[in-house]
Amino acid sequence: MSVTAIRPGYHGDMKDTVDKFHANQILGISWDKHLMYATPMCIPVPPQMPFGALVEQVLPTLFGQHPQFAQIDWSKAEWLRSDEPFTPAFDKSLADNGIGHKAYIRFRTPGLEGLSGASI
Amino acid sequence: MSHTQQPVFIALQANNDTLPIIEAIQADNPEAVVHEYPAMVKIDAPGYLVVKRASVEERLGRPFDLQELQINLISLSGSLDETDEEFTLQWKSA
Amino acid sequence: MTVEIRTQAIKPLRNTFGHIARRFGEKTASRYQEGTYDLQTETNRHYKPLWEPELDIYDKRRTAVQMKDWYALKDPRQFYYGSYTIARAKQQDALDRQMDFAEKRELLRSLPEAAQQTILFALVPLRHYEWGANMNQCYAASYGWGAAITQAAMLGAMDRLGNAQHLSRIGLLVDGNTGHSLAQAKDTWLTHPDWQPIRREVERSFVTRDWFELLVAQTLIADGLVYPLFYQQVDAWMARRHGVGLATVLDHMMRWQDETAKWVDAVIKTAVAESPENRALIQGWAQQWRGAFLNALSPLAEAVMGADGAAALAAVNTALGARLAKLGLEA
Amino acid sequence: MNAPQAPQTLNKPAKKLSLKENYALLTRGLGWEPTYQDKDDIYPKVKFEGIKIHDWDKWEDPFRLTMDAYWKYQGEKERKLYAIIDAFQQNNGQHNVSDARYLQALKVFLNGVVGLEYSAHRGFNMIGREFPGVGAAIAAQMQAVDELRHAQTQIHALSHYNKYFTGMAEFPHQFDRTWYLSIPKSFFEDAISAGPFEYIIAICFSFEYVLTNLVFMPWMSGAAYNGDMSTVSFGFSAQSDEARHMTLGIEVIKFLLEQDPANVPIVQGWIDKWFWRGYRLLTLIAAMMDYMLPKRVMAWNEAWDIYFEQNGGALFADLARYGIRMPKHWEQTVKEKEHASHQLWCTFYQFRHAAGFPVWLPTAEEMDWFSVKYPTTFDTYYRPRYEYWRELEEKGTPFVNATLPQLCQTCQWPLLFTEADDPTTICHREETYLGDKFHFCSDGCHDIFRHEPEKFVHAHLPVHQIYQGNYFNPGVDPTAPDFNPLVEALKYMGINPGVDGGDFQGHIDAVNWERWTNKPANMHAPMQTQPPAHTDDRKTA
Repeated sequence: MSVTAIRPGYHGDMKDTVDKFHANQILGISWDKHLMYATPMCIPVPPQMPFGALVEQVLPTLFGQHPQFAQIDWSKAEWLRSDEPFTPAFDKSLADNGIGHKAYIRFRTPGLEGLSGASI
Repeated sequence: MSHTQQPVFIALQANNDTLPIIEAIQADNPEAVVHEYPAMVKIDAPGYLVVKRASVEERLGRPFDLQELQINLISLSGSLDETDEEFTLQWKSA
Repeated sequence: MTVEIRTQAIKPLRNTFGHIARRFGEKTASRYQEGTYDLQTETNRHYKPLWEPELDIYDKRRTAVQMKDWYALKDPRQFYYGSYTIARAKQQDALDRQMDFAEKRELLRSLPEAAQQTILFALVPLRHYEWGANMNQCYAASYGWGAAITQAAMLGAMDRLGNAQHLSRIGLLVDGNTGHSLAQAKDTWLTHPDWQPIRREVERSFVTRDWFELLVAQTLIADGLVYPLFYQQVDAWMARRHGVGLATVLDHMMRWQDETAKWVDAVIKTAVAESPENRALIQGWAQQWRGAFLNALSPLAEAVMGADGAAALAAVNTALGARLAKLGLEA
Repeated sequence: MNAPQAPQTLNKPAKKLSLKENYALLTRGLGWEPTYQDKDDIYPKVKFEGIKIHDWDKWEDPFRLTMDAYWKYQGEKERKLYAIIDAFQQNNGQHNVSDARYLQALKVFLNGVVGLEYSAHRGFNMIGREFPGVGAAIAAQMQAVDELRHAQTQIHALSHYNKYFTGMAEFPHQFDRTWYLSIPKSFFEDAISAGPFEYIIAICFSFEYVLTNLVFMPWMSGAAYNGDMSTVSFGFSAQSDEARHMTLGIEVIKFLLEQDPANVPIVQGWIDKWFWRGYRLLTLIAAMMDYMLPKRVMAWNEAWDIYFEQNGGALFADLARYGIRMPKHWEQTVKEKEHASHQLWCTFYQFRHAAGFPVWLPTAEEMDWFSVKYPTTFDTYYRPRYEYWRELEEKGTPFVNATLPQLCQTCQWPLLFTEADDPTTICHREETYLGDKFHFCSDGCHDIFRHEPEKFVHAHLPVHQIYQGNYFNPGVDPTAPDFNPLVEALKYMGINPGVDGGDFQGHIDAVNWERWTNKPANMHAPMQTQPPAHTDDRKTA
């Protein structure tokens, strides 16, 4: 399906292409079963940032307040990229991990399923 | 008149002006159920509800134009037909 | 109630909204001001219109006129919906009484046939002119910029529908509610040779895309000629021959025009004074439409008032010229 | 003069006209078939959507209002309404509402809804001009001025509150810029940027007929229950106009469906789209009803049951004869009604520092009410979350999410909704279009994008705009060393950082309320501002 407009050739501007983000790309990120964070987050990141740096330096600033965060064993964490499982290489860049502009990743931490049995 | 039993409703502001209208609706629609909410009266009926000019006038003691309903109407549901005599809400059967 | 007593002494933290205070100062504002200024969205638009992707949903480029602040085009009547509707309800109440009187006394039905024919030929077809004016004011209200001008244009559009319906009622007063007068008037509007030039101009206004030009064409020029021609000149011409029966029901139209002209004049005067470019544009539009409507009305004036028609139209045109001069345009 | 002969009916007694005849004579026939211009040039926008109209005269306006009647009844309504607003102001009625939390709902209303009403006004102006049928054009025009009425009566009713409380003074500015107000704004701009038929189906039918009762009936009745006679008066008065609009909505849809069978699938597509768009928008009302009315008339799930499932169900049963079915994904709304208000309130809570109003955790009394009203969900999913957040507040380490949320490309809410059958997993859908990824909160929003990606790529998403560096006020230097993009973004949005949003406890409205009224800012809690300095705002159960 496509839009029906008064003349052929109708197209909106691509408002959020990567060139508009000052050398960053944006990344959607969510920690499954931890609904204390009621929504996924969206952050700007340099595409060359190593995946390991994302985990070690960025994620604590996003999720560090959660009591289970410190308990995460990252070697057991499960990752999804565009809702499909994938195995990130921590030493490679986001770009080299196939995490491009406006990518969306989720992680799961088996054994750490949120607080009070209510996925908080 | 053939109609389905799907619910219709009319909701009016709860005030002095609408008392005779609500009474007229109750008299003319025995199946109607009146619900009172803060500042609002909602009248549900299965499939069909009528407001009759003559019935309102009888209770009001003065001529009443059904278009005056506009002033205190809050909402309604159903397919509307308005004549000089009747303001009717109903779902028509296929 | 203790609460009420306590609160008498409480000073408010602010007197009006921020955007109103920035325009008029930190003081109590009128309902017209709070309900009008800055009401139209200004920025951060989401989608390109499917119906005109080259422009934004609201877009200043839909007219060649430019204003630093479009809210300078305020309505001197200070009509917002409430004040407008209450005013019109009151006027309508008075008009209903006049119409009722005219119906009961058969003011129009007792006129001689020639007079009735004049009403049906000269006045009732104007219901279609009013409908055209409704469409044009609605256009300006749709594609104009800023709530001040679009609000007044839209309330005016509703007035035009009311005027069309009033003229229709005059027809019904003549025909005894059969509606024959309306059918006849529509036929006159569509086929009578003397009415075709004006219908041609009205249809031309329908394809005029610059909304400010359209306001000039309709509310300043066309109305500035049509109203005094029919509701003063024809009215007086009829009164001289058949008494003032018609005037009792026609009087409303000119009163309405006098009131509306205050808004039209304020808007045009402000836009003209804004810049020489605006003035040149508006001057060009006024001149062009004035010529076109004068030509269009000429056969009609003559058809209705015979030998008196040309002088009546000339008088109307002179008055329009004087009005234009007051607005900063060429007379 | 060479006018045609008058018919020979003169001086028979004038006939008495019925409502229908009077309307027909005064309305029908005002328009005409143009001959000097091409009709397509006069009405250039009515063909491209593919809707086929064979006879505009088949349009029925059931209320049959002529302008004189319109002025008469609307004038009467306005006189009554402004008399109440005047009395309310003279009596300082703002201090007689249930508590200072109620005021926060009014902020959402003023900042979010007034702009919608004005957009509706402009949209109906447009179709009032663009529809070639006189009956349809007049109906649209009357609705156009009604919508102007709603914008203005809302401003005038709330104007007095603005004088005493924060967060209302910049409503046009906020509507254009505040992150959560891009939800209503984008909704209406989606409609107004569509063609005239889609617009009228979107607003008159899907929004007004199917959904606005939820705004104006239970919510406004709730306003009355909370002592706000000013708001309830404009609300009910507006809804009586809506009753006309809704009736028009039904007539519109029947007219389109009866004109040509080819219209049916197009209309169904619009119903699907606009039901979902409207439903997502109403999440705001869900949270306002459940969380921002200190005294509650009914819960959101009950309102959804009455006004959508029952009444909407009756409507769609009636439309089945045209081949119209219930809107796509409606079943999901029935599941979500047990969650939506709670999920949004959790979202507002975590982003309260970035909101234009203060946010609070529900009191024990309110949570007990939720347990009764939401027996299958509240105690399982939401009570534990609130209780944990309460614990953090009491420890002095309140939870705040300082990062920006991922937004849905279509409805623009943060991705705050869970999978319909798994309330512990956030719903996320994704689409790649022209090499870029786009994210959605639901299948409904994903479907809408897939039908019109060319349109929805143009959406103005505040979070992305902030990261692009577009959200700061003129005169601010984004290269300055002390430039704080998030604080500047709040200022740009018309939010006074540290004043307008944050915690209700200690908020300036709460403090002033208690000072002025000597009543607790939260009716279920002790005074915040009185000694002893015990600041627990819960009522112990």
